[in-house]
Amino acid sequence: MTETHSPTDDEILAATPHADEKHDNLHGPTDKQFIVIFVVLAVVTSVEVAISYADIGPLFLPVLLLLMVAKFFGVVWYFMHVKFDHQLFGRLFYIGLGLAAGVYVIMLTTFRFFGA
Amino acid sequence: MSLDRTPRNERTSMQVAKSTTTFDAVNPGRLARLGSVAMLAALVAGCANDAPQDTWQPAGENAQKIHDLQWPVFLVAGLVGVAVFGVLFYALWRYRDTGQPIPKQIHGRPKLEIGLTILPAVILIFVAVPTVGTLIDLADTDDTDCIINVTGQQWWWEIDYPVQDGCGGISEPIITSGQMVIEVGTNVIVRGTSRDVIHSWWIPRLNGKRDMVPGRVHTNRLQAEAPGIYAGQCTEFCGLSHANMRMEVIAMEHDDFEAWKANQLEAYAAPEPESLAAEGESTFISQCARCHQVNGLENSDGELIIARPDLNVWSGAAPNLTKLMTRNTFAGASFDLLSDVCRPLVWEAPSDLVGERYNEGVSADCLNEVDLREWLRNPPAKKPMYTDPTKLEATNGLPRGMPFLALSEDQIDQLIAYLLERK
Amino acid sequence: MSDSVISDTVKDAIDIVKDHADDVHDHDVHAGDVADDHGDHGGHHSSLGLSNTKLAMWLFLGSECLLFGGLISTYMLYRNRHSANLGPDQLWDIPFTSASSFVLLTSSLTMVLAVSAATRGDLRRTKIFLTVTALLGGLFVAGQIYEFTTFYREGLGFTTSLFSSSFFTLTGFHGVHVSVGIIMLIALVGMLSKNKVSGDNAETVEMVGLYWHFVDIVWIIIFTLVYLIPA
Amino acid sequence: MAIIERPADVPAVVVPTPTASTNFGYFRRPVETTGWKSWAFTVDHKKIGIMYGVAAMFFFLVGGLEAGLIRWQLAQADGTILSADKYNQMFTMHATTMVFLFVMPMAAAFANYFIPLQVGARDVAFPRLNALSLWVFIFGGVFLNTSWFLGGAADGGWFMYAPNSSGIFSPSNGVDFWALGLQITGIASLVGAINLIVTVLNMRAPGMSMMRMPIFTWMAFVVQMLLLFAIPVITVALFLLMFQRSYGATFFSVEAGADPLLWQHLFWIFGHPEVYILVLPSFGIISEVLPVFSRKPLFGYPFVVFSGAAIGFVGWGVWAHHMFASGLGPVSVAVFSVATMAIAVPTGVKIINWTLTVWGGKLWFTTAMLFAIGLIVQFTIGGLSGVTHAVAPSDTQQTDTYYIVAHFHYVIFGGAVLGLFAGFYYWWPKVFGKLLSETLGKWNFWLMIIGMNLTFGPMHILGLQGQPRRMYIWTDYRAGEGFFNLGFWNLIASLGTIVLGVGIFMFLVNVWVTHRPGSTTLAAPEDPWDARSLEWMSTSPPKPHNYDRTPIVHDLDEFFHRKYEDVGEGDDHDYVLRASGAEVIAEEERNADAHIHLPAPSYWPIVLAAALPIMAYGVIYNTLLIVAGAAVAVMAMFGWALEPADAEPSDFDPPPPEPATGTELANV
Ligand code: HEA
Ligand code: HEA
Ligand code: HEC
Ligand code: CUA
Ligand SMILES: [Cu+2]
Repeated sequence: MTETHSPTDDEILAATPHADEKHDNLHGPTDKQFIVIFVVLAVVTSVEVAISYADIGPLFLPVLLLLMVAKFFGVVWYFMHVKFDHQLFGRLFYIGLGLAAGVYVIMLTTFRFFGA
Repeated sequence: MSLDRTPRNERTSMQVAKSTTTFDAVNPGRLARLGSVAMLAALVAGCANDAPQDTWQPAGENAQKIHDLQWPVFLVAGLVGVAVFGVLFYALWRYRDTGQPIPKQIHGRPKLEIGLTILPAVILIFVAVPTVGTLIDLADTDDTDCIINVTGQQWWWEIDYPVQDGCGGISEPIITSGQMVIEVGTNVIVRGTSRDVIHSWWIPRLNGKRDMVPGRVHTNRLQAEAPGIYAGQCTEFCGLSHANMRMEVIAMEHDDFEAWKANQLEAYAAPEPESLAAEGESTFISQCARCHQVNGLENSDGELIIARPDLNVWSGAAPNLTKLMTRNTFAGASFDLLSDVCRPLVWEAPSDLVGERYNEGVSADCLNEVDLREWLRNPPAKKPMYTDPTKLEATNGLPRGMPFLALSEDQIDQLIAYLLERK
Repeated sequence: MSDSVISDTVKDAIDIVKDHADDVHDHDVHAGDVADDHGDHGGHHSSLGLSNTKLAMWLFLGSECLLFGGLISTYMLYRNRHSANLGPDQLWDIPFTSASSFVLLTSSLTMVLAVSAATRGDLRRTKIFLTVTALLGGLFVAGQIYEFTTFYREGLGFTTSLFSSSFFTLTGFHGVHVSVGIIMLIALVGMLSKNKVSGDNAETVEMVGLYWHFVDIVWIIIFTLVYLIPA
Repeated sequence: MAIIERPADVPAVVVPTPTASTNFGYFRRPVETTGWKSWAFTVDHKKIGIMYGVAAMFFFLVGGLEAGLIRWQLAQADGTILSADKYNQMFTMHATTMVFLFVMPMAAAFANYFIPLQVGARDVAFPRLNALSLWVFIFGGVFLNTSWFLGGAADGGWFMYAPNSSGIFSPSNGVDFWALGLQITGIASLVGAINLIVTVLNMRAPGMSMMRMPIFTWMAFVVQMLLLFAIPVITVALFLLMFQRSYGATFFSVEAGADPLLWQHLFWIFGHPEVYILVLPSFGIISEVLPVFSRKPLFGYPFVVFSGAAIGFVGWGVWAHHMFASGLGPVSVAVFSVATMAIAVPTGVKIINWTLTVWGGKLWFTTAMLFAIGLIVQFTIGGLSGVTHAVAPSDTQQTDTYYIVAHFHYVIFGGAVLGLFAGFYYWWPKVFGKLLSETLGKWNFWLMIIGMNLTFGPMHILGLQGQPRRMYIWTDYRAGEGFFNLGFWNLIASLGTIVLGVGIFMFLVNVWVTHRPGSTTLAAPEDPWDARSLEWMSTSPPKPHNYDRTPIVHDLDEFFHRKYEDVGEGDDHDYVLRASGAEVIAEEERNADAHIHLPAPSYWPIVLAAALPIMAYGVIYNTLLIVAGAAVAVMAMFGWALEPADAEPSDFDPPPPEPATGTELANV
């Protein structure tokens, strides 16, 4: 490539989204699907509660956390539309979520090293 | 110890050599580089009679380890600076506007960029490795010879030697304040905590600092190569008189240390009856003994008097005055107990005489009466403390520090006479 | 040094980091002359073709993660620091809390149905579902108040122990968020009835919905970490 | 429950009912274009930016006055200018003022003014929220400083370590003011951050891809992301502190089993990103200034962009380097020590790219350029001492000494503040249409540089000689006698402050000389510096609607490419001037868009902002005030929400004159 390619006005405008192209999320789940998702989430919740009463040994914590995460993302992906929306929305949220998880987990970990 | 210091030294000097060569390509100012080394040397050499808290004059193993790490790091940092400034200033001069045409519109050179990104990373690896090494090294406290507890409170340090085989054997607890006495060459471990807010224990020439946090016990190792008085300072902001919360470590030879210990545990000697000091004793009992412990002090019924600072001071402690005159500073090591004339005899004593002179304590001739008097007359005026009765709502009326006691000059005379015998 | 290097650099750079831009465009052009979400006349552009308010809401929620993260961590650190008989193990009433969790989860469903109705332009159903959501939210808050009073009667005040302070702070913050959500829902119903919503109805409902679901997912975490996992 | 069954693909289009635009409630919209109302109720990002700047400058003088008193006290041993108590308040408020009320808002001033211009937008995404941010900040700052007159300011140091900050150890209301005041200014930052991020993401002119964005916008964008995520962390900490002090909680009471290190973690998780919040805007500014006065594009634009982002990101993983002496345990310390060193890499990338920008250029040493170069030099010194702190074992000898004070003043003053001054000189003609005097500017620069090195340079020595920070006095006993004695260097540092103060004073003189009534300073040419980026493609000062027509962007350095044509063949790029800046701007003016709609002013932002300090006083003095403040806030929010989207002329009070230029007022 020898020539710098500076796009022309027309090229730019052509590549520009138009008002009517506005990303709308009509294509999310149907109401019926929402209800199915809700039922699943409700079931997971019951399982969680059940586990908290049952004794499943060392698996207890990981399983419970896993279910929690599953529920969390169930709501985020479907009810909050992240799965169907423009990816940017989800990403902005995940940055915050990831930072929060990372920073606070490290913080709590350092409390374990005391006394050394 | 020396065993493991040697290889590290080698490593650091290697690292210096390496980084120097790396910069040859970029750095036109060879002279400048030499200059910086010379400046550094001057810096090190110039420290001869500098401030007692100089962090570049280690006087013990732990501080030495830190120093062995820090000076090469400073050197690397200095060299990087010189390199950057060399290039920058050269460019500023070389490309000043002399009527040249508009320069080529160069947007970047990815390869050069990547190279110049990696270079600092490499330098930093050479810094990081010895850092972690030293950290691990310093954390190793297996060879402890002596345990001393310190407790910070607003605004002084309590120092106590628990019963132990270490420190050459301690049979009964020794409690003192402001000045810690140790034996040369022994590995002391300071176990510290606090009774109120966070303080920080720091004897620069012996080791880096360590915060002393209420509710936790943190440790700090000390070892002094030679006898001497090593100054320290509380370095975590701890409120009003943070600036006046100092301390000293006195390192002395074995025999002196033993003598010091023996003296600390000597039984109480009541003042000569009818003497000024005896009057002082009763004043002390009526005015001071509710806060200050003097071991062995008895009331007129012959019962031992136990001070209850926990009922009278917010932090729950006041300095133990049993052997006040064996220390030579007071009130958070803020003021001298020794007069200007006598002070240098101890503080500037030749290394082999430090212990001996220190153990002489404070005699009537040597007492710095001015400061002590002022202290007794009105402590919060001498050292800012939180004692104004109208402002103690938050602490249920308990002062933080020593309150104003409205002593008469006569009482002060008596007290000074009495305190002079506490040695 | 050629300009091609420049543009290559730029392109490389873009590739390396996969700037979110690549979701939107072919070349690195993704600006737009799109009317903004409030439907005014070309004064503002929307370079991504996205709604400003929605971006803002997601950013806000991302930020809230660090708020609740901090409160949850404080609780996790202090949850064992209480007097012998006033700790989680003695106080929790898991069936009750499960029920209120369920209520909140249901409110998320009604919320999403409200949004879905709003996108279809079905104003009547939107208002119904919003009202139901608000009621369920109210039920949840009522449950929380009940729970707090029970604890209080058993001797657990805000200042009783570190555990109690951090517990009440965490759940209190959540409760306040729910309450704010309820106010928003009710206000929204009112504004929809009076046709006073500035901007697009469906989008406004969606915004309140996002907030509401967020409050729900925070509770999902609280429910598991605080209630189900024993101290 | 009724389940709604309806085919999803029926495009049930909502007919957007145009909202009734009759005025709502009692208040009609303000419309003044002159007088104080035109400022108090404006939503114009440029006016807001200027107000941010003026307020921040005021607080700079306040913070500088406090610094002056500190240095006066420390000029000799056992200083007697300030009592211990006053001194403690002084350095606490000095730091708080400088960080939260000067550097952050001054950066916000630049961001507010220039982000919309640089991305080719008419305003920010949410103009009313923008006004809210401004007023919340101003009221918060004033609130914070009223503590001086209400029983004393906060006295716990700017990091306000627990438990020294709790009611027992700091019984005056100072810390309450501090906690609540920062809570309030935090709201300002958070709202501003959301607003500006959306603006950058979504309001760019056609063709302005992320990688064609001017670098200042990029850096400001990273800063807003940092704010977005850092503010809530200190919010948590401040809430805990407030509950501790005002409502009896025991989050930091050791007697109750609390761990005081919790505060430290929360504070520094916020605090370390905060220091990059302070410095990155200035990095952005000088990345604009250096290319312009080198007549060369920024070297390695993508590297500079990504290193900025990397600094922002890595900055989240190093907070515990402020706690090396806190007793974290060797493992944590090692991890954080190494992570901290890693930050020097992306920062180095910036220094290197700036140097290479200058390299091969045609340098024009204006005052702005001098400040930019000053930043490179001074910041590098501070950064390198930062690396010496990162070496954890060494840091245990350095922490809480003046060596640290030296480090951070070099990075903050030498980094952030010099950058802001570069920005003042560079953009002054853009904002006010007049050039500041270059002669006075050079005095300003050199006095500041000499002053800052005299002030902060000796602090390296002081610190390494063991002088701890935050001490209202130092003593002769610990001063030493040799070349490095504390007495001499403390004195130099204090004298240096005078030089520094005079230097800063020169700036005020310069502004006065330029703008005083009857000043002979001529209007600046439209393009005084032969600048490169988009914001210069508007008039100076810009029109209320910024651009006459929405620019279409083809290149990074759009304005440069419109002025200069590449006449080279193949790989040879020779640029010749095709049109002057003024001509380019005139061309835009000829093709102006008609019917430009601008957001309408509003009363609600300032009203809502005023509610916050009322509530804060309530927390300290009387719960009833909280209720009153909350009532005002709720009222303002409803007023805000109900303010119609479209502002018809009848909405205004009084109705605006017929638009003459095709500029209409409309709400966003
Ligand atoms: C603008 C604000 C700012 C900035 C940018 C920085 C930047 C850095 N800071 Fe600083 N810092 C503060 C503000 C800032 N700091 C403040 C306010 C405090 C004190 C808070 C308080 O206690 O009150 C503090 C305290 C502080 C400490 C704690 C000290 C202590 O209290 O014990 C540490 C420790 O690691 C540290 C490290 C660093 C490092 C490694 C960087 C790095 O980002 C620097 C990187 C830059 C360079 C290194 C120079 C350029 C690079 C090159 C030329 C490349 C080549 C370099 C090498 C190979 C080394 N800082
Ligand atoms: C943005 C941040 C910022 C800025 C710009 C400054 C600017 C300055 N700072 Fe500060 N400082 C901090 C942030 C900052 N500082 C922080 C975070 C701390 C730590 C606090 C803590 O420990 O809690 C600190 C602490 C601190 C200390 C240590 C106090 C102590 O530990 O006991 C000192 C001491 O010298 C100091 C001095 C100065 C000086 C002389 C300036 C100068 O640059 C100020 C220059 C400005 C002016 C002088 C005003 C403008 C000029 C005029 C009004 C003209 C007339 C004036 C004169 C002729 C004097 N600062
Ligand atoms: C209410 C408690 C209280 C009373 C009563 C009190 N003191 Fe003190 N005293 C303190 C405290 C607390 C300190 C530590 C102050 C500091 O250094 O910050 C102190 C410090 C001292 C010191 C310095 C000790 C050292 O080792 O540094 C001396 C000497 C002293 N007091 C003497 C006296 C005398 C004599 C009296 C009686 C007339 C007295 N005090 C009464 C609380 C008290
Ligand atoms: Cu104790 Cu500072
Ligand atoms: Cu930091």
